Amino acid sequence: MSMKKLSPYVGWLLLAVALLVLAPAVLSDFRLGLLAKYCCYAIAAVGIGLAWGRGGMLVLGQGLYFGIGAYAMAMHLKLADAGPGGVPDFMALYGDATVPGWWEPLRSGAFAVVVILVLPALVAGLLGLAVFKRRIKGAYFAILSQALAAAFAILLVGQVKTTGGANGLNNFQGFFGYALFDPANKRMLYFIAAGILLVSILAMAWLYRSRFGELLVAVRDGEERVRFLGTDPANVKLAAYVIAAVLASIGGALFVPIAGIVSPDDVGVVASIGLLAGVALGGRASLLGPAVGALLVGYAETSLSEAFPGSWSYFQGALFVLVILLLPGGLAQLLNARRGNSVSSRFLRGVPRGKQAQAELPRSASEAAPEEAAAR
Amino acid sequence: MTLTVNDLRVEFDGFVAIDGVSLTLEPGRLHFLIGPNGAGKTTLVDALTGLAKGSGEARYRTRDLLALASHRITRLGVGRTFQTATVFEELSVLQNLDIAAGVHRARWRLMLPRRGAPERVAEVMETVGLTELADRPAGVLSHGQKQWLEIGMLLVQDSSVMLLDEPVAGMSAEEREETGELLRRISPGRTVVVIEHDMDFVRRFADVVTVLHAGKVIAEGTAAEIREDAQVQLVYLGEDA
Amino acid sequence: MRTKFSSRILAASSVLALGLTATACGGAKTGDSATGESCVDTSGDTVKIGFLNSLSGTMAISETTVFKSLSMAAEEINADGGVLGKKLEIVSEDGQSEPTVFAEKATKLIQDDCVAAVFGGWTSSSRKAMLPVFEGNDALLFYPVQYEGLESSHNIFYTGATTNQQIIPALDFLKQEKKIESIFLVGSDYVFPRTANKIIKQYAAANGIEVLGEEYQPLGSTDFGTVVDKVKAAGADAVFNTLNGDSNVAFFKEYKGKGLTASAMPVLSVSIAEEEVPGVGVGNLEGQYTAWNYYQTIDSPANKEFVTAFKAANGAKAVTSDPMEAAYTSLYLWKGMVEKADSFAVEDVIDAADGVTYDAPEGTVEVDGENHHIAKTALIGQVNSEGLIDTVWSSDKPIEPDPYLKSYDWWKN
Amino acid sequence: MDALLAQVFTGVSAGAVLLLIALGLTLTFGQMGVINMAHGEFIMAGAYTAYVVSLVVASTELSLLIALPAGFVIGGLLGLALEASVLRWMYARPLDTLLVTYGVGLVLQQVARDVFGAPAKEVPAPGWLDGSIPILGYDFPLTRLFIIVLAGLCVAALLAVLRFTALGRQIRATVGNRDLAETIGISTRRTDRATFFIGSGLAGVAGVALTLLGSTGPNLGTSYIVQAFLVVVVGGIGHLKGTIVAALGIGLLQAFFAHALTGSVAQVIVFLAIVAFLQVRPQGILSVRTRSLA
Repeated sequence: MSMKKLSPYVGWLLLAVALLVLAPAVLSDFRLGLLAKYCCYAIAAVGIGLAWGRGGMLVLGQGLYFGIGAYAMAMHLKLADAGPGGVPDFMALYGDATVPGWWEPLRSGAFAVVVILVLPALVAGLLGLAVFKRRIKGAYFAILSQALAAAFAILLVGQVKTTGGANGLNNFQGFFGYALFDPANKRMLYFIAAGILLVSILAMAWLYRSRFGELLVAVRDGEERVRFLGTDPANVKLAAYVIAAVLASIGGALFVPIAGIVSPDDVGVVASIGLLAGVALGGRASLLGPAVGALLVGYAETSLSEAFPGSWSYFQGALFVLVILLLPGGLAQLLNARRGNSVSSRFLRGVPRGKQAQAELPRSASEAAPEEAAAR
Repeated sequence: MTLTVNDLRVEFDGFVAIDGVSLTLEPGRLHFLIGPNGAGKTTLVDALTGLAKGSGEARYRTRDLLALASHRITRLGVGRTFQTATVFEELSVLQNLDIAAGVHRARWRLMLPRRGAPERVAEVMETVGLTELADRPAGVLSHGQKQWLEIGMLLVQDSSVMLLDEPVAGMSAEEREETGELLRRISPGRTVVVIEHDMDFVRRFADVVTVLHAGKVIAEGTAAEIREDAQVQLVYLGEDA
Repeated sequence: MRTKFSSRILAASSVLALGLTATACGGAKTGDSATGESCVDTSGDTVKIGFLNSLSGTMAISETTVFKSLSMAAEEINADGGVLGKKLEIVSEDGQSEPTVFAEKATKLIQDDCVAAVFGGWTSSSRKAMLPVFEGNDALLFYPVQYEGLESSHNIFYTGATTNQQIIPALDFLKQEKKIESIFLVGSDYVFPRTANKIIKQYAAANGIEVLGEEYQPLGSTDFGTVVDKVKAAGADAVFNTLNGDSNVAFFKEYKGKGLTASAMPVLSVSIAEEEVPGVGVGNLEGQYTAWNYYQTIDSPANKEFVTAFKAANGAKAVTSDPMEAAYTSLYLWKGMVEKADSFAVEDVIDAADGVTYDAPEGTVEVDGENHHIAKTALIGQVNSEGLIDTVWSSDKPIEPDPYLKSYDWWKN
Repeated sequence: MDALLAQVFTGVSAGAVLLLIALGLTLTFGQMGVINMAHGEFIMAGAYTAYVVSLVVASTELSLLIALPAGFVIGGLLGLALEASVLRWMYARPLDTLLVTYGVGLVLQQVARDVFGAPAKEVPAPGWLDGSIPILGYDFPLTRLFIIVLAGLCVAALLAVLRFTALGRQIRATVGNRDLAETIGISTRRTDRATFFIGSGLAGVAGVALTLLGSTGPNLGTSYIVQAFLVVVVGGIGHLKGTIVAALGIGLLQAFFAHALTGSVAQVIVFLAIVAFLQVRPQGILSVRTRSLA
């Protein structure tokens, strides 16, 4: 086996050791809890890596799926706390103390897990089908997905009686029977989050090596060309988008017991773009980049905002500008360059302006064609 | 399998690019499509592969190509290449061909990694002479090699109709010769249609030549017949000379 | 070879997953009781306290000023010898206007910094987010802003007004002084306005006031064309305004633009204080009413001192407002509790809280040991031409806090 | 009938606001392919320009009229700086410009917070915009009317520049076919800069106008940017006419739903309607070039 093939697994093992052995040994309960939270973001980031890095779809609205998972979990936890037939505390406070019908099924933990896994797939599937089959892509797709995240957050805020509104849902006592105040259980949650993160990276490694992974890159670099090879690129993109949505949902679901709260602020436009920061930093198209980047950004945000309150905006802004401008391949690009096997990616390196501008700046065939005809 | 085009018209915002073209494209022959700039050659291929909307009929294996989406046309066995060779530059030659070969694979097998080169892919790499370069990213290939790779992609798909848009443009004389030979080798049993400007090349390899001008077929026949055609001479002299 | 390697990793990770599930069995089950233990260090000659305000994000507009008055109070206390002889050491965290961040930073202040008490929060969502953190860790929070009531926590002291100290007096004022027979409700779409309006509607039903409309706009919305059209068409005697932040600016500009005036259809606002007036524009607000428990114009020695000190620290143009005053007061109240208890321990402080008083700029306030709110005097004010607010009506004496409105028979939650 | 009239007026004036904020984007996004998320912060910069002008110019009657061109210049200069420092390296990666400019926007917001302070600033409206005039029995606020007129003027000015000036011809040529434009001697670099200057300048003008309606604070831009992009997307790319129709359409839709339901639900419905609309007419979205698919 060549060094190049091996290196992702070496990286994975290092990450596994750091997360499962090192971190629990050296971090305080509080810091470990924060790391658990970053792991949740990282799980969503792994999916973004697939959709954005490998698939070229700038998913600006992953907060929508993060939110679906988070709210499904939060609703279940609130109902479980309330006990059989009970009413969650906030409903008594803001509403008429009855549980709405669409909450009821979530009393079952198993059903909640099914919702967390299936609902984002359904939503992403339907949306993706509509969008990709209509060949809506590039900036249009990005803006649409962002608008959906915005709409979702507004919707949540407006439904005070059933979603807690801007307050969101919080004050959870237990997690599937385990008390959340107990530090031992919080550690368990950390291990679950870190474990799922590592497993999802492995799953990604498999996907990247599969024919699907190759096809996805082909779709990213030449969507139309793939069409003429007999494959509808919409289906390929759809699959990647659905997987990314499910991962975001899992991250969101774990986020709830770990952070102890979910609010519309965690799912809106700003939160959605925040998820991208780590992916960009780590390297969107690399295997470990998105996860490691998300962990780094989470850590940086916490420590910078502790050291210099109010300055995080500057740092996040600068991060976006510098990384995307100068290091589009993220930190992974640096590593690759050092090892001398830099992938010459047209996607990242850029192509002559005219070409890409047209590919990304779509005009209808009917408009473009006369110019073509005239130029012939 | 014969591809029959009947009264094909393509219009863009009032500009008529193809104006009632009827053609019969039969297998086993190297069919060349020539004509001055703007004659509608590429548009014709676009219309047959679902890239441009056309009216009329293009019948192939009982289906009307004009009513099908691009990927379905490909799955029916009608493949094309592009004037500017369009390959996946970041993927290797092998991966490029393997993706093209995907047409014949069951969907679920997408989830499995590829192991080595599938037999058909290896065979085609040999045919188009790219075996040595199998693991190189397609982006580093020369212009000619990219064109061969594109033709190879059609071959692994077993396309029975191949529409090639200026495959030898920008090639050296030697590469042209090789490409011509390659086209000869693959034409038996298939319909190969080549858009070309270079008359020497056309003369050397064409079985049938169709001349397009201003969206209409103005002549059809062997290369020699075409050369003698008064209307063709007028068009070419009027445009080029 | 390649497959072998990755399958080994898969095997390893599944073993790992099993191990994880196994470790889980040791943890406490739901229903067991929490055991918060404090790590507050009082052995040195300083004691740490935490300030948790949004210094970035949308709420920074308001919360920065709270941070400033808290800092001023801390400096004064330190200059005066500290609390129980120990100087206050401030740990400040940025809540970033997000409830999730408030929860995280509160945990940090309690568990990592081991502060004796935390002061801050503004929005209902930030308080709700922090509540389980303080209860779970058995720590102390002082929350300085008027809010929607219906809450009391063992671990939180509320030094702003609850509804019966602000909203209900405001309604009394409208009914008794302005003789209104109908009212229109305008608010931002979140918990405080919705809860406030729920109370207002029940009050109105019990007092023969007709509610002619109830409109909510998304937080941060600046499009009030439709809302003001509806207000105007309804023609109520007064408007009760629970809009938050930037929305006030757009609302009042639209209100004035459509020819509505304070004399014909007064607006009573519960979220506009002195510091918000310049942003909305004095011209747009002059003559409109507000309901609070403190105004900069209060004529008392304690307030003169407070205003002078605040201007000295933050410039002559700085104004003081109710939440700032309540925050300032909260630190002194905590000091009073600690000194009464002669201990920094959370339970001792809570036990000593009942009856602690402080001569605040707003007047004398007293802590209610049962519901952890404080008795405050309600003041209705009117915006004057200088952008300050003059008191036009007062409850005359402090109103006992009643967060659950138990003493009002018209109220049913 | 009165209620309907009110909704139409409110919708039109909301549409005019959308048009003002989206106009600059139609140029930079529609014609150059740059997705400038900092456009919102350019709007904010325009609003702060109005604030600063109102401090310097004693007469409130005049300050607005001075602020409008000043806002244009400030917005334009910010746009130029952004183009020259960052975007010019990124034309090949239009999708990435979204994140870069988002970062720039974050920084600008925090700068505004540090320079002007977090609390909102008041920009006094001139006396001649006080009050309202009755139109068909509906009291139309003069500020709203002013914004509708201003939006109209901006559209007219932009059209005039594109149609009748040398610069406009260069912009159109560059947009139409960059390579061809270069070969006939147009400096596409200069044209890019000019386009960006005008597009960003329009954001500045929008910012000045918005001080008449809302508050002037660091978050001013964020509340408008998503809507602005939606207008451009719905309007179809690079189509001025489409943008106008889209802005008015969305404004009216929002007004009708806000009247019938609540503001929050109206926003959600409008978002969903836009997604649905693009299903039916993704025009300008289908892009295929035939010779090469790169």
